[in-house]
Amino acid sequence: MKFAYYPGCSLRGTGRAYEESLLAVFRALDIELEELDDWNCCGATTYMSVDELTSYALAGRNLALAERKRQDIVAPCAACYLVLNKTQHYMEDYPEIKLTVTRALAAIGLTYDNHVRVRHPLDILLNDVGLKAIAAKVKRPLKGLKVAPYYGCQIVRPYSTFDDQRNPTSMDRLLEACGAKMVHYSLKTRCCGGSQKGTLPEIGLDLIHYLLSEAHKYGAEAIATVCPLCQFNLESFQKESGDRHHPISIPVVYFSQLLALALGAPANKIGLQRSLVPIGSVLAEKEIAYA
Amino acid sequence: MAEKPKVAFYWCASCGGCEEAVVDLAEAILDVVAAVDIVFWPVALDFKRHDVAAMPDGSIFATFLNGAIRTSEQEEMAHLLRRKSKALVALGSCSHLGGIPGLANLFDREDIFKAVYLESPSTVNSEKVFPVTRYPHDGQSVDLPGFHTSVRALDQVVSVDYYIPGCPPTPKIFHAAVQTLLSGELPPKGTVLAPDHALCDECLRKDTKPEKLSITEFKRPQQILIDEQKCLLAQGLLCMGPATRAGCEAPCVAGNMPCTGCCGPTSRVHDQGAKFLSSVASLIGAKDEAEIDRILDAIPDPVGTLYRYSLPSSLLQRKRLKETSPQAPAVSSEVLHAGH
Amino acid sequence: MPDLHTELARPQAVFEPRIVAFFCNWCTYLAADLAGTSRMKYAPNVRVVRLMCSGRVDPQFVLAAFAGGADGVLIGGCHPGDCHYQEGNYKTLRRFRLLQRMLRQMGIEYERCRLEWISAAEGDRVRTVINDMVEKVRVLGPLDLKLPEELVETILSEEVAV
Amino acid sequence: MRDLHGWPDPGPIRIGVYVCHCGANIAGTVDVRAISEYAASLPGVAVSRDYKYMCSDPGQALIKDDIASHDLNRVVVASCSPLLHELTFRRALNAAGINPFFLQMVNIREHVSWVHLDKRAATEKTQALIRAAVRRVSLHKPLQKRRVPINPNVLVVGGGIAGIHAALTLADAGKQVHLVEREPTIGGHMAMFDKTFPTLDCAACILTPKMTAVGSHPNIALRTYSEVVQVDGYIGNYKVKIKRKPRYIIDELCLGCQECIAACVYKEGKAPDEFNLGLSKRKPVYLPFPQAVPQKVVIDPETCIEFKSGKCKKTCIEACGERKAIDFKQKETFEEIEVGAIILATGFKTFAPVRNPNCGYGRYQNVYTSLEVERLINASGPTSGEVVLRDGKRPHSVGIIHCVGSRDANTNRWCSKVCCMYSLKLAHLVKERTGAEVFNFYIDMRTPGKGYEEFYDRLLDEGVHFVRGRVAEVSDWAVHPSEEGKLVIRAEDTLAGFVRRIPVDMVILSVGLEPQADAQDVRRLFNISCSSEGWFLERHPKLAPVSTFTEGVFIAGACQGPKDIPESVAQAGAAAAEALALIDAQFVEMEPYTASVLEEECSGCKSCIPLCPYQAIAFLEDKKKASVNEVLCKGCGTCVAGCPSGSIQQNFFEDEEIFAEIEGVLSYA
Repeated sequence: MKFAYYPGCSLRGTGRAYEESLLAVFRALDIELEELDDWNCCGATTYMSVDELTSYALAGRNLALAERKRQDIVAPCAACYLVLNKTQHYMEDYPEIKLTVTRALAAIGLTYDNHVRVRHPLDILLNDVGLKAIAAKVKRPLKGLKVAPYYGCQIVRPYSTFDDQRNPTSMDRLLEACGAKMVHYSLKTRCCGGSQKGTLPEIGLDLIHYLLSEAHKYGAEAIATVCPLCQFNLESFQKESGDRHHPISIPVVYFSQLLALALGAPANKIGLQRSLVPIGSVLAEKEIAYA
Repeated sequence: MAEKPKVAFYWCASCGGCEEAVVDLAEAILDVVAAVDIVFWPVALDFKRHDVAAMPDGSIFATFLNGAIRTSEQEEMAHLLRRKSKALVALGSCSHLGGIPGLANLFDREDIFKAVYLESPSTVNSEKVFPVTRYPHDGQSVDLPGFHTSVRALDQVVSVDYYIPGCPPTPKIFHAAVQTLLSGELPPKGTVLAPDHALCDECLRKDTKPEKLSITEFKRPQQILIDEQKCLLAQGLLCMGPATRAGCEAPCVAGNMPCTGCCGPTSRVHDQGAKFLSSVASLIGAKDEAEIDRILDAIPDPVGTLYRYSLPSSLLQRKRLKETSPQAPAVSSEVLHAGH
Repeated sequence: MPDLHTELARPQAVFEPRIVAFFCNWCTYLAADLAGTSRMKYAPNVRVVRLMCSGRVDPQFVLAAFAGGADGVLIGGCHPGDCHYQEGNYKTLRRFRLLQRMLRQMGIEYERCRLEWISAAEGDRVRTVINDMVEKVRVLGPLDLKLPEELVETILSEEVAV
Repeated sequence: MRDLHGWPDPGPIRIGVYVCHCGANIAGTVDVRAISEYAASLPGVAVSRDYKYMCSDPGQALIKDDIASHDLNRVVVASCSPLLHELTFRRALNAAGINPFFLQMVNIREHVSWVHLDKRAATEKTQALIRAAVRRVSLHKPLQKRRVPINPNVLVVGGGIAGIHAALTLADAGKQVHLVEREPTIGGHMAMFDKTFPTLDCAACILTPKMTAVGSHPNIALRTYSEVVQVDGYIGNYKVKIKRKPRYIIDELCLGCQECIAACVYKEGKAPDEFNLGLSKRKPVYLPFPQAVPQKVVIDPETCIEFKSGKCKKTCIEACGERKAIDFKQKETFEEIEVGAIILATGFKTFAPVRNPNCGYGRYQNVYTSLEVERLINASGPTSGEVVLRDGKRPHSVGIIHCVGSRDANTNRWCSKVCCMYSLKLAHLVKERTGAEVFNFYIDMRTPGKGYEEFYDRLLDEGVHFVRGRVAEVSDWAVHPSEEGKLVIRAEDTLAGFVRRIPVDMVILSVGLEPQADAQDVRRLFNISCSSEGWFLERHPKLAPVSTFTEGVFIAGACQGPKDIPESVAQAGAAAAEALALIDAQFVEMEPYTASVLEEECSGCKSCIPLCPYQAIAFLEDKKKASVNEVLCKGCGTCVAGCPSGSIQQNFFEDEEIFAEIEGVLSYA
């Protein structure tokens, strides 16, 4: 298995731990990733809200680069994943968008013919690798660690390519295969606040609090995320939302950190040492070695 | 003694086998020769075109013309002989259907010239000389036969009274046809002088064909050891017998080779190839496209197989000419606005 | 790159393809009726010949249509497994696959001859398929089969050596 | 050749062409006058007219008069689809003394005027179609329909209320009816209901007598726990193979005393009770419900110890004693019957709400489907009619969510038609039994029907709450302390204009109706069509609602689309009447579109023989020729297209007729 790896900006910034742990997981499962040479911004957030067409052209360039290499793209960041997917759909559905993007690409000597599949790591792990193969490689079972899976909005909506839109379960199944116990709560696709924390801080903090308190209420010892922004919101603003409502402290990690841990990666190689809410004590309590 | 009926033989685009077939009548030819007066037969007797031109119109009882029509000379001779003859008989597959030369209709004229005068390994033509219809020489001009775009069967050039099928017609077919013509009880114009049912009827292997044939693999004669008793189609060979007019008594099958369809279709069929295609494809033992395609891959040249003798007289007559392909197509507004 | 909008603005005589359709009585013909009763609008380029089953489509009919001036031929039958006569459509499929190969050799593009499974309930599919086929054939342009007779004179007059 | 007695030699072709306006339906888009003038110019056309409604009596009279006065021998009618009026015009020809098959119809409504906007293009297309028909009809030969006798017995498939009603109607009319039901008892969904809307009469009270009548009717052969596995033949003469699944009870010997159930080694139920939708348990030997018909128990081999280990004490056999009605060795059996007509009343299934995860079904235990609540309310149900939560407590507040699996782009787009009314019924019953606050969340209230709107009014008076808005989700996420421990229904109240969160104890999902899971298999079995949603397709939505495109096969009840009880019964009656009309005619006329081998010309190559799915082509060993059995031939024409020497022809679809049509449609102005 070999894919073109598209890290995007977050995985080289706040989401560094996501990259570190994901690469460790893929290495452990013999999936080859080759970073897309000369990739550019995926076109998410600012571009998408200000000038959609430019955003499609930016995403189109990344797709074209992958198509030239005849590789499918792995896009771990939920925002990248959505924009790349959306661009493909829009190019199919709206001829004039296709025309604009094609023209823009032609200007830099690229073409795109919709042959690239944009894949999410969850999709690859579940459908290409399979639960059995993963379970077989688990070195450190998660011993019933109670995890609240949190999917956020972008990886299953509006395009549900590999999981149910309203009740996704791919992360649940992966982490269960590693021995974790999933906490069922009803907010696993509800809004994390997105960038509200910056614009309407009270609303952002409320939304963050709802998620934390529901996960906590059902006994979660950690929250697993798939998106750098979700992870950031849920981890960084625990104190602020706690001040506004009531304090809750719960480690918020990437699903890939838990997977990497189970597959034997040391905690300090997969970014756990940088967590704002450390998971160490929880792991110690479960007697899960993490060095 | 009453005057013997005058007959003529002529040879257009063909291999000459049909005239050979006339000779193959063996001693029976003596009866024929005794009964008729041959007035024109370039291959055997020294008559010239102007001899024919000098004859009164309609003075020849029957002209047996073999070969398809490719050149202007052949066309001219076909018109001339038509005018001079009471009955014009198309003799053999080429004249009847277009024949083997008719397969040239799979190519454009320019490609044929290029292949023959430039690209064939045995050709040296550094000056790139191509055939022409008029050649000026020493202040004079020589007219030469022109090469038509396509090969045509005789009846696509002039009206034909009767057809004697086969490549070549077997002596039996030819003899019976001549007897019919000489008998004075002439069949309706346009009749093919052979039975109007398919060859299986007279095939010796008919009884060995299973009632429920299902073909999962097509084979070519060189690929297998052919059972000498069993129906060839049942062995996966593309035997055209079911789609081919009878009369020849299946000598090819007797020689352990499949029928290739030289006698053409029955009177009820417009397109021999299409009919055989329909019949044989129906018998393919598969229901999904990929499997059907896999089975069909064993037929590398469908047109050459289905229309070996009948391409010019088939419904499409020839491969679509390159020149007729469209210039830049007009873009309709609907295409660009699709999806809204 | 030509500007799309000026391209569109220029009036052009649009080529209207001629398409003959053979629809089976039980599925595709009914679907076309349903498209009618549902007042769906589609291109007027297709003319339907009704047969009881797509299995009745003799390849001769397809060739006759092309030879007679059709730019495209559409065959409509019941979905695999749904044939009103159990298996007629499978025979159609087998013939069609071989016919396509033959047509290809004769210089007739795949898009000009189409086999579609359309059930009695799929009026909308009749519209989509017809519109799609009309547009595809429009892009291909006229089939313009010239019969050998039509071509004889034009060529001979030109060939004089110099 | 078929005997075509009485049809005179048509002589020179004289065609009449009739262009119908169909009011403005055709004339609005096609220039009918121009078409009529064009037709007059075609060779062989003796008279050409356009008229407002060709199918009307005066329209038909026009044709008949012209046939007499203009000596016509061929007729072309350009109007609607031949599937609608070909018969009408053939009758007109027949009445005027010419062979009805000298008619060709041109479909210029469904295929032209209704689907095209551009009048010029539509008119041009019509011209070509007319030309094709004129050329074709000139070649038509006189044909005669075949008369085939009809078997007077009828098969009814499905023993729900529709099947029951159809079977009784036919049986009362003296017909022998075979009723096949795949469950161990008849009764269908209706048997599961407690009350019926809007009258609130008890479902069992009105259904049970009919079920008993079926069980005891001398003209009804009831086969439960049985399925149709094969259908051959054609209208009037179907051969049907029925599989009888083993119930491990010898029907004839079982009295229905149920002693075996009491004696079973299991003292408590073991497997989920199907009839109670798993809300209770039943033993391996059981009677589906007390009023089951037939009153014969059934043994479930999946849970019976004897089947598992072979080491059961078999107390059931002891209890049965002398009757010896239990037979563990019973095998499935097959039986073939012959019938003339078939009525399909195979019903529906309810939408599985796990497909809509927002509703919380399967995640929250107090989310129920409406059908489950029907069982809870039913006095013979798992809770003896007590509406209680899983923990046995009575709910204080109940939310009923409408349109679950209906009117939803994500699942089913259609309106299931019965849910508004049954939701009102359940709201009433739940409130009556529990005194709970009941909230209905609806998109639109749809209550057309006798007494239905009045029932809605009554509920409004009873103080049931109605929130107009689609429910976004059901969750246990408590934002306010008042919501703790409750199910919170979140919906936009579109009348009030804000989003409501309503905490309740119990949620009832008003699940929609869907085609049966095996509807596609069943329709293939009976050679009929389904709509794109999967409902059985009727021949005409208005004029032939219980007929199908396969003659002799009728449909009734919810297999054709969502229906309530009165509608299902009405349809069942209609289907029975159609079947009676068919049978009582004693003979059926078959289209003469059969194929025949030209015996002289056939070479005996046998290519056609494998092409016929009906084994209608035989190889005559003596003559070494193929021959089509006209009775078995269904007229598809596949062998005709496949005959390599052109030696098979099909009536009304002869090669030359079709070539003429092709040439005609390709004529362009």
